[in-house]
Amino acid sequence: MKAGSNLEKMMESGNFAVTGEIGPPKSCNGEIVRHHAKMLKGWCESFNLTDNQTAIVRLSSIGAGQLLLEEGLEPNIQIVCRDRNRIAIQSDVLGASALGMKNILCLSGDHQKFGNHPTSKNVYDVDSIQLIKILDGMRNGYFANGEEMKDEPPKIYIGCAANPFADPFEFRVTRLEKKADAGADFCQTQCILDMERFEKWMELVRARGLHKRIKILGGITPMKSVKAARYMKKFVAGMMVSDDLIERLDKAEDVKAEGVQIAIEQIEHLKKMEGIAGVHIMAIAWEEIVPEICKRAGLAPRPQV
Amino acid sequence: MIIAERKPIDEILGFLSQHQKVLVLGCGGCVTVCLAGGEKETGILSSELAMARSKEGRPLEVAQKTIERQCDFEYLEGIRHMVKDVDAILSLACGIGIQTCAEAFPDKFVWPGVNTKFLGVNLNVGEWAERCQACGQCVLDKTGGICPVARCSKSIFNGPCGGSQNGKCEVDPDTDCAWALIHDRLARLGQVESLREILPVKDWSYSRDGGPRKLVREDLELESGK
Amino acid sequence: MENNTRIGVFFCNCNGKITEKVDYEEITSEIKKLPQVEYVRDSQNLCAHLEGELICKEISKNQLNRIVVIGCAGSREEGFFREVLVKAGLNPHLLSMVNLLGECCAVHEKNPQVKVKSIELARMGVARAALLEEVKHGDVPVNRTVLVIGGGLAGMETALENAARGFKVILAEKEDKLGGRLARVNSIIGVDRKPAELLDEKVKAVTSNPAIEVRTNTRLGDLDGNIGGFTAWLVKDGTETPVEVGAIVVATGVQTIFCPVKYGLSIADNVIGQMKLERLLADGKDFNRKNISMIIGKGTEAFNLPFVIAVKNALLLRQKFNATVNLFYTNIKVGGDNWEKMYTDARAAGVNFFKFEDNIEIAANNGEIIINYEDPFLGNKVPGTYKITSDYIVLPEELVPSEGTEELAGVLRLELGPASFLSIDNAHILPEMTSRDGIYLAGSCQMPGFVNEIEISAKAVAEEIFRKLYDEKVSVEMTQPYVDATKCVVCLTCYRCCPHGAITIEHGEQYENLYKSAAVMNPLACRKCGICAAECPGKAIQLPDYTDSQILAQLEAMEVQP
Amino acid sequence: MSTNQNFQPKIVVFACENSGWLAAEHAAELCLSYPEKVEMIKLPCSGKIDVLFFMKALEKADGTAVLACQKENCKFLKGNVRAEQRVSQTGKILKEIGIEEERVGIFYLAANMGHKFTEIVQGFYDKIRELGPNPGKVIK
Repeated sequence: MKAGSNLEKMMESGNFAVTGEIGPPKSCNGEIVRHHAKMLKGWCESFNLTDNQTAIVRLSSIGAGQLLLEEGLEPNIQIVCRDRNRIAIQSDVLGASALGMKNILCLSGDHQKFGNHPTSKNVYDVDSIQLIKILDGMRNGYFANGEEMKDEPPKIYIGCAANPFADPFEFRVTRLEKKADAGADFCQTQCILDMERFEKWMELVRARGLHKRIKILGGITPMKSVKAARYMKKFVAGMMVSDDLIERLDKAEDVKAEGVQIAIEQIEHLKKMEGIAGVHIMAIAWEEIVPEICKRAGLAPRPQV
Repeated sequence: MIIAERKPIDEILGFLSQHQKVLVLGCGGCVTVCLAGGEKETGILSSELAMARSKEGRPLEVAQKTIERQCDFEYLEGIRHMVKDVDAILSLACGIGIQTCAEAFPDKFVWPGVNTKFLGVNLNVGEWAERCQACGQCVLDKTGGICPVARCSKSIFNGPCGGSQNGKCEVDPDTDCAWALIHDRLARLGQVESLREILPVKDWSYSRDGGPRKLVREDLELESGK
Repeated sequence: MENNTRIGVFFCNCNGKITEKVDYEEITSEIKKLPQVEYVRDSQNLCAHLEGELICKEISKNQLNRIVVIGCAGSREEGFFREVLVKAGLNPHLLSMVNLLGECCAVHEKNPQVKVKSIELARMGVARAALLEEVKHGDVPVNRTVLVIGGGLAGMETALENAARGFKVILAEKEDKLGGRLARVNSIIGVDRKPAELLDEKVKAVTSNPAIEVRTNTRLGDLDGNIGGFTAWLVKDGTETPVEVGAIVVATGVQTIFCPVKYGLSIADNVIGQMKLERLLADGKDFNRKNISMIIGKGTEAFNLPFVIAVKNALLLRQKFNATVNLFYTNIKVGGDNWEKMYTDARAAGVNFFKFEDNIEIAANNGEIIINYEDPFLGNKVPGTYKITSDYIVLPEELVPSEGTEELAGVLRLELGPASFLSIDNAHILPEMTSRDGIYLAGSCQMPGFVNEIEISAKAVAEEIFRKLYDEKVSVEMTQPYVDATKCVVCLTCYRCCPHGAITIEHGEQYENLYKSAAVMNPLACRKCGICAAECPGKAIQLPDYTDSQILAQLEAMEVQP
Repeated sequence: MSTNQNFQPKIVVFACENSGWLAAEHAAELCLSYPEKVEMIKLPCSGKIDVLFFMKALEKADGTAVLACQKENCKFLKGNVRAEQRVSQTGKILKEIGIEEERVGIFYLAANMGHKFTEIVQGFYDKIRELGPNPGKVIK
């Protein structure tokens, strides 16, 4: 055990893991986080806390992580490279670890151009892969500069993201390999809205044996409307939405129910797919649907390990 | 090449509002090449300023001159007599030239006439693109001759990030994804395997982050320290 | 400005046409006040022959070195006075003409403002005169080898015409033998010769001509330089070899693409193109008493060639095989040598012409062609769809520039014209000329053309080349823009914007700047538009007779009123 | 702006010697009149016009224009297109200092259009007259 988190235990013991996601509010109102925490408690092993997602200022992921701990949930702290240099990041990692947070997910971060402070300066002192490497070094007792820690090193289960839908396609697998090389333990993928492409990617992943080196959680996002699906297909870079999926939503009488149904079918499909260690459910602004999806997809109750 | 763009006229008129006589000073270096501050632009701006101030009823006497380069003190020496007669200098040189000018004429107002944009290449008449950030430690050997520091929106060293699609950057659909370019170029050269290597964190101390930089080549100096 | 500038002002009354509106005394008293004006006189009619001699005398007597003529300023008068200056030993460009008649006296009534304007015009002319510069002649050594690209009929004809004018010719053909597309046709419109015979004769003439070097399997890979001094990189079997040439002629022709899909048909024995028909005819196929339909439309009527070919073949089928020929057309285009007569002959011979607009349907099944169409002429009287059954349908091919034309244009730095052919649609220049002097077009690469036009085209090109490169050394008046190397930052702005590709960047110690380089305008390739001078960000380029200082001096001489 | 009936604007016309300049001569042959306060300067091509020439002209005059060959028919292919671009550049400069951009213009005509020439010049003159005096004139 590297960190001994629920998530780590679940996956290392070979169980199909489930992670969720909670977006911290654009205020210091911790009740919002607590509300979601209460609603989602027990449905997932661990919950991602986004780090100023889409470059919009929000309650910090570590702050929200503390609220989750208080509510008895396990946080998965996201850290992006956009806003902090290696000094600040390492300090935050030590702080988070001291508070008992065991999962940290390393990301590049959305460019500030899309956020609410487009005139800010970005940092990108290190990139996500370098960040993984720094964290891996830290848990082994070394700072990024090579200096040895005199005291207790942080215990971290290191996560990363992978986007099978961005280009160049083959290189996406190489990039996952680099993340595994850097020391990532698990990886959550971009939400799958084109299963065919995802399967192709997994084939390449398996061909290189990567699934044995890094736990892969497939990203699941239930679609709320056809418009959203079309928008993602057309305007979100690095996002692919299959025509079948759009057609299904288009033909459905109850689009939301169909979206949930598709998500459930995807989970069932992923359960059977070789090399998939779990799912990561991102119900953006639709957190209340998570229990239903988990229930119907046979993910509840969560096993105890 | 340094790429610059003339400042909005209102800003310039604001700088000069207190003056009656100015020298519009062009530069024959980069800003001539990038069509921002050569002799022609100097002439046009001089005329524009004179007309704008005439219109306000507060005539401005405008002298104009374009010198070889404003980033060399010796060239600035040559216009000392002109500078003597004016209240202020409006420099159309890049940030370097403007500062050199200010240093050469400590008693004169020296106003910037252009915004220095970036170090770049001329793609087409009227179109320029950034290519270098002068980070002080070139990595082009590892990235197929395409700079991730200057050309990747996130300056990442192990790209492309998840926002790369169809070879374009998520930040702007008109901008090439630098890492897609790097990948394709190395693939063409049969070197794509080299991208498996994790490029280590960059030493930014060679960049501006290490404080204002200075280059001293003792082999070229006659007396050390001078 | 030189210190010894001495301006002489000659005022012409134009037989009273000028003094009828303005007062000579008033103008001269103003002019005499201007600096450097050393001499002023008037005349009833300056362009009279004797006046010329008088001006000559006054120039030398008063040591005048800039001349202002105030009167009229037509090109005839300008020529006359320039000659006078030459006779007086002055450079003809030291002349400033003021069009007092045209800009003032002929267009305004006599009033106080005319007086003001006449003085202003005179001041402007004098201001310009003070800044005039000499323009010298220069001898430019030129290479008298011509590269002809394309070994079809047009290329061979051009090679022969150039050789006949004393040029060495390199004839580059991308295929393994000369001949081009003409070898594929049965008969030539307007030429009473068999294509094969004609080609044989030309190939023999070309290959036996010692001045012509034929290079097959060869294409142009790259090009440097300018008229009189091109370096052309010829590619053969993947190897590039440079050749030095003075001019280049493109004769790459046209290609045809058979596209029956456009008419809702697919290729079949009885669905053929005009080129296929030509080959069948040449092979001696029997069309005796057959019913044959032809069609011209769907964009192919853009050129008149497809129509004329159809009429030619219709007439031939009618006369030779007594076939029934139906020609469906959207537009009759028979402009050209005798084509009108061929068309009336075809009508007289019984070829059926049917006009259609959009409503035509052609179906091919079981060896039978069925055409249903609506006749716009009959439509008013006998409306309905007409049906015609035929044995063959002959379609026109698409005419497009031959393969590689776009790449070639890139190498030659030419822009493609209408329908991607090379000719530029511009009334100011010959169709054989391009935007670059030294690069010419012959034959169908300009625009699909006729065989009997090729000879004219080839002659025009050869004459144009001869006019420019008449000797090993040609004398030119150096009116091209000149560059102040101390101001040139070799930014390439001029190189990029010159419409004639006349600018190169030259290097050498004589260029006194950081780069030891400067933009240089080729005197033979430059057409003196001055675009480069206007674009130069360093104001390093000046066009003789139109320098910035000369133009700004005219503005400076104007009065300003609040 | 100014409605001063006595205002007579001064106009500087740059003319391409392949079209506008010859059209002016044609107008003179036909004795077609136009306002006196119009001055012409000859250019080898409208593409020789320079933003600086326009600006210098407007330091003295109330309006300035360039006469170019008909579109698509520039002897030098793109000269008139460049001229058009420079007219809009100048217009932009004028606008940014609060001077009407209509004070600079481009007109297309052919050498044999004497009538068109006077029409253009008169039209432009009238327009500038309506605009009133150029407030940016520089009096030294």
